[in-house]
Amino acid sequence: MSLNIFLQNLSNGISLGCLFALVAIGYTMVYGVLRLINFAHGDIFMMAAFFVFYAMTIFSLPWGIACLVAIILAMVLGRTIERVAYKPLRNAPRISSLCSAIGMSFLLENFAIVVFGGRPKSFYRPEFFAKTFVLGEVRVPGVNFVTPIVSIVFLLILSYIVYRTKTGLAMRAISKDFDTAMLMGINLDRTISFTFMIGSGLAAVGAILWALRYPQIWPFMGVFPGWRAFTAAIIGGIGSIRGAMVGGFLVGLLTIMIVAFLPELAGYKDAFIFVILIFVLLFKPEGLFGEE
Amino acid sequence: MSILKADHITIRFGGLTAVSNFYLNLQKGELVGLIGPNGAGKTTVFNMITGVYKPTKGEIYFNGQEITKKSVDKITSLGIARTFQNIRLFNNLSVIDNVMIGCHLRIKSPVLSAVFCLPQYLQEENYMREEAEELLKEVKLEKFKNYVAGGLPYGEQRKLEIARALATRPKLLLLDEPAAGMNPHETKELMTFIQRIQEKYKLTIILIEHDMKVVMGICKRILVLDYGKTIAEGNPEEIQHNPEVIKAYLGVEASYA
Amino acid sequence: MIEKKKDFLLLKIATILIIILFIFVAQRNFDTYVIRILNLCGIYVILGVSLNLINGFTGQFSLGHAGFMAIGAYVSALLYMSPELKEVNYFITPLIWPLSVIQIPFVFSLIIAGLVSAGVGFLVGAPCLRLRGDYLAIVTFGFSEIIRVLFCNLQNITNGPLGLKGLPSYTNLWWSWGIAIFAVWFIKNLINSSYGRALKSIREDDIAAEAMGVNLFYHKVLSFVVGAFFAGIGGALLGSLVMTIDPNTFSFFMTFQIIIIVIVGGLGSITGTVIVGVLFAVLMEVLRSVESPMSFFGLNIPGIPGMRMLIFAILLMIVVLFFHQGLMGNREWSWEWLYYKLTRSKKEIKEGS
Amino acid sequence: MKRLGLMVVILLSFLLMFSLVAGAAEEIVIGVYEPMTGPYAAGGQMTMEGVNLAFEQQPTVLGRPIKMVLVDNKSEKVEAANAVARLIEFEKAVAIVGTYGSACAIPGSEVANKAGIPMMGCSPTNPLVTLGKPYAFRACFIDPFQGAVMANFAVNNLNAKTAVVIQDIASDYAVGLSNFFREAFIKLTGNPKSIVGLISYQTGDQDFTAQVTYAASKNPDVVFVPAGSYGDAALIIKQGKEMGITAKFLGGDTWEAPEFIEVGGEAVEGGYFSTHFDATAVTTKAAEKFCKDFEEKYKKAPSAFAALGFDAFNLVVDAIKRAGSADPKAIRDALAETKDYEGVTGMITLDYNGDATKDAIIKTIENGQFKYVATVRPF
Repeated sequence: MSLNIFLQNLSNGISLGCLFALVAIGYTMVYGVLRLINFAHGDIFMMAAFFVFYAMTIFSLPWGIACLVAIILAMVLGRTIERVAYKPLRNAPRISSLCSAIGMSFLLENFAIVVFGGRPKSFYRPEFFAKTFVLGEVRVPGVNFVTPIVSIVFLLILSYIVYRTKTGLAMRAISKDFDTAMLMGINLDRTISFTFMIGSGLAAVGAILWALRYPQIWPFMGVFPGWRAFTAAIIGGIGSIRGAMVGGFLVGLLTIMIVAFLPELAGYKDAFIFVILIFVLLFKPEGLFGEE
Repeated sequence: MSILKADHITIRFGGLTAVSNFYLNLQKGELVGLIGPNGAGKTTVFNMITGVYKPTKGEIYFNGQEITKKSVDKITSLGIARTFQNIRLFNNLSVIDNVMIGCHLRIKSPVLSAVFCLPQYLQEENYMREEAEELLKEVKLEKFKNYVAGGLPYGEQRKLEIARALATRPKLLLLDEPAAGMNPHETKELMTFIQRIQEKYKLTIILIEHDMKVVMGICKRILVLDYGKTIAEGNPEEIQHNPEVIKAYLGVEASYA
Repeated sequence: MIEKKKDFLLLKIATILIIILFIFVAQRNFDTYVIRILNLCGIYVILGVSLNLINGFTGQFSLGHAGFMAIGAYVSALLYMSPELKEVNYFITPLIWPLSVIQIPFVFSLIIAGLVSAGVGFLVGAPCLRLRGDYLAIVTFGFSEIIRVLFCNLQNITNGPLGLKGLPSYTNLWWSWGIAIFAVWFIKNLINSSYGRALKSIREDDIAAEAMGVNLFYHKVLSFVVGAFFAGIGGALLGSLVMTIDPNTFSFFMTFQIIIIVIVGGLGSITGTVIVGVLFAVLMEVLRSVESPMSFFGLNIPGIPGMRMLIFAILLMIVVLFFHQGLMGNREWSWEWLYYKLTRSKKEIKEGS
Repeated sequence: MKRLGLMVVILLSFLLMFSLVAGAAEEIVIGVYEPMTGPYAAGGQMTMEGVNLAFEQQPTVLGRPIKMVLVDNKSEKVEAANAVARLIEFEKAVAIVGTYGSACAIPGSEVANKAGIPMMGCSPTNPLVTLGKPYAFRACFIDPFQGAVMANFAVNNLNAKTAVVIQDIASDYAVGLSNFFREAFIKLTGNPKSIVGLISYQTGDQDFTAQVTYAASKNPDVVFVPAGSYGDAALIIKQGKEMGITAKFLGGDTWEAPEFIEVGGEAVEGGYFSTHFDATAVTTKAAEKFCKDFEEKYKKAPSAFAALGFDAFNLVVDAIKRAGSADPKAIRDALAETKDYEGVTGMITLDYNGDATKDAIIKTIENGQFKYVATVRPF
């Protein structure tokens, strides 16, 4: 394989990895606080893309504002899901909330089918994102410049929130010890809601970037990125933001590189990723960056 | 004859040495008390003896056989049973099922024989049930046998946990704060109960307890742990007057003040 | 007391006889549509009960059922298909020898399917079962996806995404209900035995269970292997019922449907699983009418595609949120239970039977 | 216990509400099963436009009203088999029309064939839909023909010497078509190495950059993309153009959907695909009328799937007429004898397998519109 093809794949992989990372952070945050796999996360991702679509087509909002509205709506949606589907089960066995999460995902997908229709829709791309830039022999679509920058900016903001603010302290406290945190007078409901809102907001950002890169939206669009991102979160070490970031990169790069280096085995790509996941879990169950 | 020998066992979690150089040579039929302030490492010692934690250093021998690296269920089947500090019953199962699970490790019939209700299994099952009922009678819980275990009052749960442990037919019984949360009357009952079962089942017992009345009342030998180290060992009389022990306990009390 | 027990035994035999009579009548007189739904009921019961053994009774959250079903369906189909049929199917990439020439009777292919699936259950379970809770869920999900991807790619064995078509339809009510009754009976006896109590103790508190001498590894693998065995047979029956299988039939959605059955019925209740398994197959069909245009009190409502699954999702959420334990919790129905209900002697709390 | 009771009441009321199905006597029931939801929803919906139009124009046959019953198969196999069984046994359909997507049509045809009810497929192109099933027919051509048509077009019209195939490894349609194309391409070029690359992806993937980078590195004359869903095809071509593929993209009949152009945008311009019908290149009078009526009803030009739906429904009605009875066996026999039926997608003759022998049409995309290129006669 020549160098420029390698660089081309690398650039594609990084862009995909950033997208996974943004979604993975949402999983990891919710898991950190509630010890819950938020199966509905991928569907919030999907809903966010539709919010943008309908904000533009029905309310004819300009693109930028539509995105902002979608992010806010996704945050509200995330918070609502938490209130409706997870909060009542907080003291029930873990398995109940896992079921609730699966049910919520199922509900959102079917809601989308009924309301939005099952046919894929095209997603609007502003001029800059649609353009392809040629650097040497490597071709980079506009979105691929934006994605890493947006990811890093949000990661910095998030790190600031988690490690420098009071709410962040509360989040970390809850993830360390739920009961003690409650005894220490941390406002549990508010912190959990906040976590869900941030996670969902990031999913929305991820969804917008995703739809810009792959401008096709439909009710099941969240399923695959959701699972990949979740895999990424686990490989990185669920509960760790840094882990989710690294995991996302890893899964994104792997997805591309397996196809690039072993084209005959391209069909097995998903199996490779799950095998890696299983090995990570068996030999380092806390993930690459997780705490014991 | 020595039944259990913990030969200078040490365990570290990360940088923290939870128990260091713990030595215990237990004779058959003894009833030993293990005391010490909170966090002294008493339960950790239990966890090492029962195989939950593997000691970083040192070996444990049971009846002369090394059990340091053996798995929890294997150690139980060799004859060490325990109760837990924060009761761990199978809450949604009936009282008698709880006890019968303790009998399970002796089952000889294979799975399919159980599923197809072959006579060999049915006989074993009947025998297990009889044994469990016997044990429940022993702890005076026979009238609750079909109740859900989680619904029992606290004191009864403690007793049930002991009955469940006895169902494994242990030679060595580890009791982790059996009197916690009991009123003085119940505590007294418990003391006679422990002595009775020890005699009846020819048990050797190690007891972790905060209630000094219990420890001093029934233990012939007491070990005192503080910060993972054995700071004193002796009969109740000696322990009561040991300056180290008084310091350890006063130190703790002082911090509460 | 002994007298009563005998009565129950008679009742039980009577129930089974009635079911056999029902199957006999149904298989002869009912139309194929109803028989098809009844077959699905039986298959869902097999799948639900086997998943409940793993998820409900042993407390190991497995998301890998579709994988076991896929193995069962393919193994049996490859064994009972005639060599000519195989040749027609594998028109792109030929099937490897000796599979291409083998043909054995359906019943043996079912047993082998179950055994192979159980074997894979062991291979998957053995290393993975030391993981707890969510991690196990993810690993088993990963496993079933790996199976799906492998089956898509291994064209000389599975025919890839083209799947196997025109399978002879051996599945009838005798098979599906017979095996369903066997599965229910088998798993009921298992969980009421000493081994079953050990499984439940793992669900309740694995640390305490281990301390009571329960070999966690052995018992978890046991539940996994038995669950996989019946899942494999269920998958084989489903394949022969639908008459065509391909890897995508056994996607996560399949597992998901079975999980719904188990959760709604109550984790840890065989009765619940049986009721909901049957209800699920029936409701899926009955609710079809939501999607066709209908007139309701003079109001014309156009059919909305997808409405059925939405209603299903809403029902599921209602059950999860308001009936935490599912419909039956961990209660079981039995003649004894009925007897106590009727005689109103509630002095004893029954658990199991 | 109370809760259990409440739950039962809720369920029962659901059952009651939705089981109010009334039927009138003397109706001839034609059952339709199509994917109205799930990944093939677009195809199913397009097909239904044609079926509905045909039904509107011919609501009666043999002096009896036709009752058309549509059942959603959710783009799933088990559902498809159930749907057909329901149509036959519950709705008492005498003939079945459907479905888009071979994956669903195969289990459907198994059930119909076993029950002895004729089934007329609209657009399932996999050979196995009708193979060995006397009661299964279809109004469209089959994949070996389609694959050969595109290979032929690539070699003869585009002078292609080399090709790369990007296939969906989880789609039976894609793997089948990919295989037929490759076989035909190698035969036509006479060079066993003329397929310079074959690379797979999985249904559900949205990032194809690695696949197209691979394709670009092989520098082929054409890239064949037999995607199971037009969305995948549009994204592949889009990403392919971004990664610098200059070769022509070719595909199969799934491409024809308005969303393909919407999603693909400028990237899909100049791609070629085979399909069943084109409104601007109609060959029969029936087709002209169909285009007019369709435009009147839906305010847009008919798609190939609508045309096939229209034809499939009418073929069944025509067979009922010729049979002079609504007996499924008679309908089957009449269908099997269909010869030179003037359908909107061309003259239709059903061969001994029950497959339609007819022209394929090649279209391209120009200025955001599908444009007719050529008609290929069956060889």
